Amino acid sequence: MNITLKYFSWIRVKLKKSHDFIELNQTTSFKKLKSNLISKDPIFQEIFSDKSVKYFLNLNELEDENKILNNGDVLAFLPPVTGG
Amino acid sequence: MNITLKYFSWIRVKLKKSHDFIELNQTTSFKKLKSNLISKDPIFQEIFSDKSVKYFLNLNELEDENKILNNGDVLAFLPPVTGG
Amino acid sequence: MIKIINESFDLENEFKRLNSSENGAYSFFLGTVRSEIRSLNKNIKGIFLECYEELAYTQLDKIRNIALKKWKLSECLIIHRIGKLNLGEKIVLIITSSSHRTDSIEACEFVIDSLKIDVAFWKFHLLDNGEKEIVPQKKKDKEKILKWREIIN
Amino acid sequence: MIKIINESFDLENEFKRLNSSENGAYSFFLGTVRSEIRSLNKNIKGIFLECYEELAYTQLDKIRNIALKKWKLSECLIIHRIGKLNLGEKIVLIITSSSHRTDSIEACEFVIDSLKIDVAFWKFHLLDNGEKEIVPQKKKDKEKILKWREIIN
Repeated sequence: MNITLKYFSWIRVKLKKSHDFIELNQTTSFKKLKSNLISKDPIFQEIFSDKSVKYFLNLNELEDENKILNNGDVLAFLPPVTGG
Repeated sequence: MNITLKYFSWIRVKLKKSHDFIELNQTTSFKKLKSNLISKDPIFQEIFSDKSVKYFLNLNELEDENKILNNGDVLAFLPPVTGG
Repeated sequence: MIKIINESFDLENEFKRLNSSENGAYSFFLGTVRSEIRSLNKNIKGIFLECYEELAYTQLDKIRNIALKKWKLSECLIIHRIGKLNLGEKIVLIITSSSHRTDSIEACEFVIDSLKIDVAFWKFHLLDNGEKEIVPQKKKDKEKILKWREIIN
Repeated sequence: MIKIINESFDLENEFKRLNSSENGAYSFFLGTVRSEIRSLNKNIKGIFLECYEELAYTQLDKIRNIALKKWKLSECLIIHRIGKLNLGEKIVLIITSSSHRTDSIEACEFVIDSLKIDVAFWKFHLLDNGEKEIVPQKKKDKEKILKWREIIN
């Protein structure tokens, strides 16, 4: 299954890209995805340990670590917003 | 001495004029002027008994009945304002 | 800047006068002619605004100076129209500008609330039958100003 | 109406869209690019605004609907620009309209306060040396929104 990751603000700058398309062989929780990403790139350690970052799954805030991700899901990484 | 009276809102409508120039033979307090005006036109009775009307002498609110009027003074009659 | 004028004005032009990169925030209050008393089975076709101009300028100046002193404003513009105005037309505009938004927002509300109670303007409804009807002062407006008197003093 | 756009906008034109003789009161909040960090011995030549548009539209829509439900508004317009903006340029405009002024004034402040904390925009300072510097979220803005959460719930 395929999942789109979207990166914003300092996360986008740090990763030097605005998005990723990732393929997973089996259904995965958000928690598992996090370990998965950290193992591939240690920058994710820094991202996930920043408590001010929010995660939005298909435009809804994701608050449950155990949430199961589905094919086609869009997961966005949001640092604190500064519009207006 | 000469004094200008300026009338606004319902007072202007009631008196059918926006101002009066009056001549006084001697120095007069605001209080005396009031009796004087009432004796000439009973409409002034109604005006002076309306506690919501404010009086401005040369652009400053007049709060002391015994204030002495001087030659050239401008006394304005102001019903509650409704701008904005 | 304070203006008491007969003709209408353009919001973009008035903003441009105040626009400076020192400011990050602009608050506007715009009052217009509302067809309010339609609901009372009266049709109004507009309003007439009477003004004691000489006094109104000094009163607006006083309100503006209080605002400039109390809040961190870089400017405070007040425009009030007089004479005959049609439904929907602009009556009054306040623009306050500041570095940070809380100052301009609070000050703008203070200015319009004060203007409603302390400045020599009188409104008349112009009815369809040609009559002029005096608009009474609102109790709410008198009450609202008390809140500010505590804050300002 | 909600618009996230690249180009600038004209205040008079935006007002005309909302203008109706049902309303007597319009409140505007306009945020512009401020040369703030000059004082920190840095020169900025502008800002860059990043946005997650799909999300920002749904977030703005939610804020707008809360405002329309909580206050007696006839309209609530929100315009936010994205991309590169120069010093002094308009960033954001809120216009709320109502019969009576208290509704539009309160609602306008609620919308800008909420937007600052709950909508997917990110600001960067564009420095003279070509660098982009991330603008941090203000503690004050986070605190201010708590006040509204009590009022809304």
